[in-house]
Amino acid sequence: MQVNDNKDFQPTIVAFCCNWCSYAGADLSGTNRLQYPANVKIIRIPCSCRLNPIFILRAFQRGADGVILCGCHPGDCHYTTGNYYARRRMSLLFSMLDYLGIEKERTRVEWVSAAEGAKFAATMNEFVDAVTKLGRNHRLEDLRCKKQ
Amino acid sequence: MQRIGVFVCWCGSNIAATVDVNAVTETLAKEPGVVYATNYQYMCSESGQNLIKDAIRDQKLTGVVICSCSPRMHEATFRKAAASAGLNPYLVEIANIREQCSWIHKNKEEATEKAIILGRTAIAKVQLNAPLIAGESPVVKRALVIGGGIAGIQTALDIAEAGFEVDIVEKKPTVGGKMTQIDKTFPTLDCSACILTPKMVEVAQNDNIKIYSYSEVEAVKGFVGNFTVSIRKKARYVKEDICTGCGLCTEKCPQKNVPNEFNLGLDTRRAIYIPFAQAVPKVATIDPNYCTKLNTGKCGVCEKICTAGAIDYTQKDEIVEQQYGAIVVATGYNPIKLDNFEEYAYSQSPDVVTSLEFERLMNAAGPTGGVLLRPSDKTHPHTIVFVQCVGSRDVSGCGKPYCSKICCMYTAKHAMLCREKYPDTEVYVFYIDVRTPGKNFDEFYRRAVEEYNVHYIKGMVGKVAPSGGKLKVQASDLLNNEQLHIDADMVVLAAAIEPDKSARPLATMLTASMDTNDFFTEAHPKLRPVESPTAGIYLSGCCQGPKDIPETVSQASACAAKVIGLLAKDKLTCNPCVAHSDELMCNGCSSCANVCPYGAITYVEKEFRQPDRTMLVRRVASVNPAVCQGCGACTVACPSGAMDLFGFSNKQIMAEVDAICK
Amino acid sequence: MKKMQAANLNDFFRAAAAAETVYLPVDSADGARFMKYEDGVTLSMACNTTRSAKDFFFPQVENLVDFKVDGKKIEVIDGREEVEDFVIFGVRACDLASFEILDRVYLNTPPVDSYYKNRREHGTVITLACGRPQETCFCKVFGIDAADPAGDVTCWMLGDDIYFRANTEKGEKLIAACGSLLTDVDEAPVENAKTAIRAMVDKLPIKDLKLDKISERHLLENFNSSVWKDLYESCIGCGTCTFVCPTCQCFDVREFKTNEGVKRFRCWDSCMYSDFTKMAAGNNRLSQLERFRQRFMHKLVYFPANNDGVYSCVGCGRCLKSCPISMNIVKVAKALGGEANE
Amino acid sequence: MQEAMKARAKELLADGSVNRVAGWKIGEFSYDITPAIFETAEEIDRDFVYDDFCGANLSKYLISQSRKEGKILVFLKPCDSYSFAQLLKEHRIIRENVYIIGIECYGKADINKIREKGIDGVLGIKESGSSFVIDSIYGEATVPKMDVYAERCLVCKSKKHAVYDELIGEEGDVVPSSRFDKVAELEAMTPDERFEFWRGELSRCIRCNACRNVCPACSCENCVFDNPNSGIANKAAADSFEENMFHIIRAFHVAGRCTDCGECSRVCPQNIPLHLLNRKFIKDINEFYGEYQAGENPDEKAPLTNFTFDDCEPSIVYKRGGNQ
Repeated sequence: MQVNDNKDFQPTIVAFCCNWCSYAGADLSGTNRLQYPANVKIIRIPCSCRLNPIFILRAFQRGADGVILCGCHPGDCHYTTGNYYARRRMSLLFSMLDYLGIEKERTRVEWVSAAEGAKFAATMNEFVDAVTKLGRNHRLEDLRCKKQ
Repeated sequence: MQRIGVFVCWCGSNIAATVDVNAVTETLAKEPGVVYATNYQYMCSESGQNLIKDAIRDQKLTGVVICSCSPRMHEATFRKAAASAGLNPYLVEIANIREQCSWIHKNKEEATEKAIILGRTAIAKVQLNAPLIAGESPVVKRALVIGGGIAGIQTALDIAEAGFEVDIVEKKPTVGGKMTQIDKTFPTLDCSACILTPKMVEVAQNDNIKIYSYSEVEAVKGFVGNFTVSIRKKARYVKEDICTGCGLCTEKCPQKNVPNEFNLGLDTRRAIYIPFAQAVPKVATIDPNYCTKLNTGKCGVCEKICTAGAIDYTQKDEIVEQQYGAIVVATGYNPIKLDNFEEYAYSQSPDVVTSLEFERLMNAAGPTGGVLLRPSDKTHPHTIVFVQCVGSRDVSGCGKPYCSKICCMYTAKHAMLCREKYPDTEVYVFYIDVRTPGKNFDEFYRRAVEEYNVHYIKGMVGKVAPSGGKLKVQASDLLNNEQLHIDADMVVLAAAIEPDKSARPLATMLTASMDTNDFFTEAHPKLRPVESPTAGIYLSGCCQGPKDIPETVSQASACAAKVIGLLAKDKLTCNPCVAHSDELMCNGCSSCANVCPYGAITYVEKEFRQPDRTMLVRRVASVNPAVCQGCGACTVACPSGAMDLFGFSNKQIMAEVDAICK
Repeated sequence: MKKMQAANLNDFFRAAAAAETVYLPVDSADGARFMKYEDGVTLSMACNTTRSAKDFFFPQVENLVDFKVDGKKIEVIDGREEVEDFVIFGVRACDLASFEILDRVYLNTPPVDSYYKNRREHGTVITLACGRPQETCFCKVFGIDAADPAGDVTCWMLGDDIYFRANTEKGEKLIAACGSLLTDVDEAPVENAKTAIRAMVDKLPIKDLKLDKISERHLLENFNSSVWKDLYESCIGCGTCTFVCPTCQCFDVREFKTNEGVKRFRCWDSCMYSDFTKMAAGNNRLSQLERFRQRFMHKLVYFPANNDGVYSCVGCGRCLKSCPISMNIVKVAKALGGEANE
Repeated sequence: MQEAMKARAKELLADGSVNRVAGWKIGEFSYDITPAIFETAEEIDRDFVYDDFCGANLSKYLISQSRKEGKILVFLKPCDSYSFAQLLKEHRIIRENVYIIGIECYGKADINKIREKGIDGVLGIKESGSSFVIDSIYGEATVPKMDVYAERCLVCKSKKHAVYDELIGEEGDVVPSSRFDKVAELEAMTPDERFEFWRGELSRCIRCNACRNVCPACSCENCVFDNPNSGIANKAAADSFEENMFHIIRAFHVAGRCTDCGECSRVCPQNIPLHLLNRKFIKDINEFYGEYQAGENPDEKAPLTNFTFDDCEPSIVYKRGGNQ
């Protein structure tokens, strides 16, 4: 596994958060002034089951170095079952990406409730660290999208 | 051409202290499509909102981006403002630069850069926003209450009082539920029947209420405001409208040895029966499992003696279909089966009883006429041991992990009543904790200990062994750290309560969610405790979690208030951010319907003009926007990309991704 | 005519590669394919490459122009790749013929395609006479001589020796650059070889494919023939035949949104695709039958009608080998010619 | 076998039970067999063939054929019948309009494997016991059948039909298969090795769409990769990313629906082992959620439209060993 030695590397991280739990959890970590790196940008989706694998690949294509999905804890989905589908889809997708030799640490799913502001911040800190260590995403990049 | 306005909020210093709002405004002003950008101290204030409204009118904006606090905070506010200025409210997007930017970053440069990216992302999205118009669907002004216990009765009465029609479906021959079996109620010790039966009568007499007793819900179709429910009226072999409830048949029926479920099998009834004197409707029912006539064709005693001519052995189950605007689940609870708790010898000795059985043994209308006698030898017990938490708070897997909530109080009640009626009785209560968090509850418990000298012992009963007419109880006293051996005459087990078995299949029919213990889940545990996440389904009583009577009644009334609120509307406004299927792309493969938690997707055979101008009939998906809640599960299940979600379309999300990764 | 020992082939490539990039057929998982010469790369002995040689002049994807967007400003940048001189070694007679067909489309008739022209001018083609024709080869049907292809340089591999003949100035230059490896020889062995190759070609099973009933003269008859209905049904509408075809020349112009603007590029298109030449008003060929017919009518009727009778097929046989359902131009031609499949 | 099939087809045509027959049509060189629709007994007598080269899966043709006037007879090999059953489950085929004759299959030959053996210029192939006798421009050769059977046949998963109306030949059983061995082998590599492997394979893709268009699971009216509104439409892989994107998303879209018929790899003109992507999903589904064979059970929910409360978490991917 390649390890990044560029200390100035700032990864781009896309976080997909479900509207009901994780987006609220992210808000809570803001309300509690819990810090996490500015590399993380959140996209609000209604439910974790709205996340199409295409969006993840799209993010990598456009220059993301890591993509994380946050949703309600299994059993707590606002739509009752959405996160169960998301869980299966992501398990299979991540396994496939790993199979293709794409660093598995670049993708992640974490269940964050609306009350878990601290968990949200901690998760983001960890994830940014992990992706920073990996360095820039080269295996799923689209050279046409890279800054020249 | 897009004309987008960008409004950056300072939120006093909440945003402005960490984000350079001027830099954000200037940078975003240069974005393609942006024609107007400004910032203001408090965008959500009236003057802030006016700023937005004026810009919408003056600049002829086609989209608005507000860089401010979380959309969870003020999205509705800003949408309303836009709408009042004539812009479709769904053409407003919020960039969350407070909770997700200024509040989590300290470095101003970093936070400003991020705010710009978040703003740009919102601009990218808003360019693809479509004006959405919330649809409307009519409301059928009639409610269905499933379960006719105190929860269902209270909900039905409250709804009926407000002038709406309500149907109660009760699977037993009478309404009333568990409360009819209870003797006295804590902490006031008033007679359960005395407070319940008037309500049962009220239900029967209310013109707005129709009772389907001895009936069950068979199928549920439709959605909030417009459910179609099939109700199976089970054949009771007695014409309900003719039977006068005189009870003659229930005395003359030769089949005498039917276990009486009302007394939990502690005595018997006839094959034709009225569960108890105050039953509503007061109509006889023939138990088809025991009736000689139905099983062998011989007998017919009841028919002969019935002067009203109400008996009809040929009756069949009947299916009634009815429309409802709202459905209330009030399916209640049952004590758990005690098969997993052999150590208490429940199946070995008739003198080991559950608390509910004990209620019947204490009840004047019970099998012993209210005199406390041991079931085995009908003698008066002198030593009674109560065991708490039998199957409650049990994480071993044998019982239930939750607290059944009512046991502490009814055990105190039982203990107290024993001591009051029979002061020569020694009463022991073994407990893990005594939980009394209710009005006058702790006082009640203290009275049991202090005034009535009930022996409360913290500790568990290890074993109950029947021996020579006695029950040898081995227990530990944790506070005194000693082993106790008590020769008891009776042991009363506070069995955990669990949701009725009919709840799980019902939840499937209703597409309502349940937790792992089969309690219905509420839409929000704190803020929407009487609604199911599925729109139009409401929760009343113990189907949602263990409750005592006052709590059940207050929840039932709260539930009624919610139902009344729904039925008071003529039309429902639907969430316009719902899924929609592009029929030309759709394959009709059913993947979407298979993941839809609401049953919002149906299939239609439709004729299409093919590219080669021939016509072809194809099966395609169609989303009912009134049912769809907009989760988006279908959009990903759909391989052809025919399914998309308004407000969170594939293109919008991809535009956001692009903007972030730029 | 010059000669070199086959054993020295590597030295020849190395010498040529010193001046410009050299491509040659190399064995790989997908059969032979053109690869850049590097140390250790060896020439494939396969009859031909899986993909055609047209990629060198008409690549699958070619950048046309970039639009750089900065705020509300748009800058237009020529996105064309600067092509350097290169050599393709081992082009067979059929593929060489395909270059002539592509030239007719992109060079010889205005407007000249400057992207194609640029690549064509920088390329030097070394052809290789066929040694082991396959059952799928039918170049002879189109008057192509597998034994003596032209190109800038022509090569023959005869046992341990390779013979070189420069045909053009470009070719002369290349041969001169590798002069030390080559010796002057007489043409007789090559003439013998040619005769042998031609004899071999004469034994091929579909060398006698009849095309006389398929022509501009029979246009309506061909177009309205009932055979299309029978043949098209098995077609799955993929682009395999078009993409392996050395003469298929259709492309689509597409745009890709980059992080900085828009990249406009062209890429191969297939007339078998349902969205081929789709316009605002829709498609001009609506059914797979029409699309299927178009491909073969174009190759065998329309193209020759507009190009002095030259068919837009060179008989390389790639589509015969790669069609997922084994439907191909030979089966179509036979059906149209009234000759049933044996 | 072939004669029995022809006779039965003609019988069903004659008595009006069906008005068309989907089968295989003889080619130029005995290996280049084309799926075809036969309408008359004469056509069947002249062109119908069933032999070791009839690898093409006919089930996908039924999507359009079953919507036409009249009933069609189709011959389905065991593996084809799974594709058919899966299409049926997805409401893509009108069952009433199809008469299925299940036919036995002991493996189909792969012409590329014959060519890989150095046998080229193939003119004709004849069966001789357990071998093929190959007549070519460059002489005659004999090869054992097993040596040139397609990979998918060597790891055949079932000789039993998922659906049929009648059978010709014997019905077999679901058989143990080693089809996941290669996937496991790849899983055991390091991520770098896997990346190199797949880059080498997928970089050859020419986006001819043969895999997609032949795939019975890829039955979309309009593929997302052709739909300009999908945001991911493309005609050519202009960048290595797009090669990955196309194949990952295609595999994902057929995950839980792919019956592993192997047509994708059979038709790939670039010899990309595309089945290894689909098999990875099948293997994962089996390991994560229990054995599942698409097309086998019409009432079973597909793994991606199903769940259990205690499904594994996506983090299982980090925990799995053998690849650090």
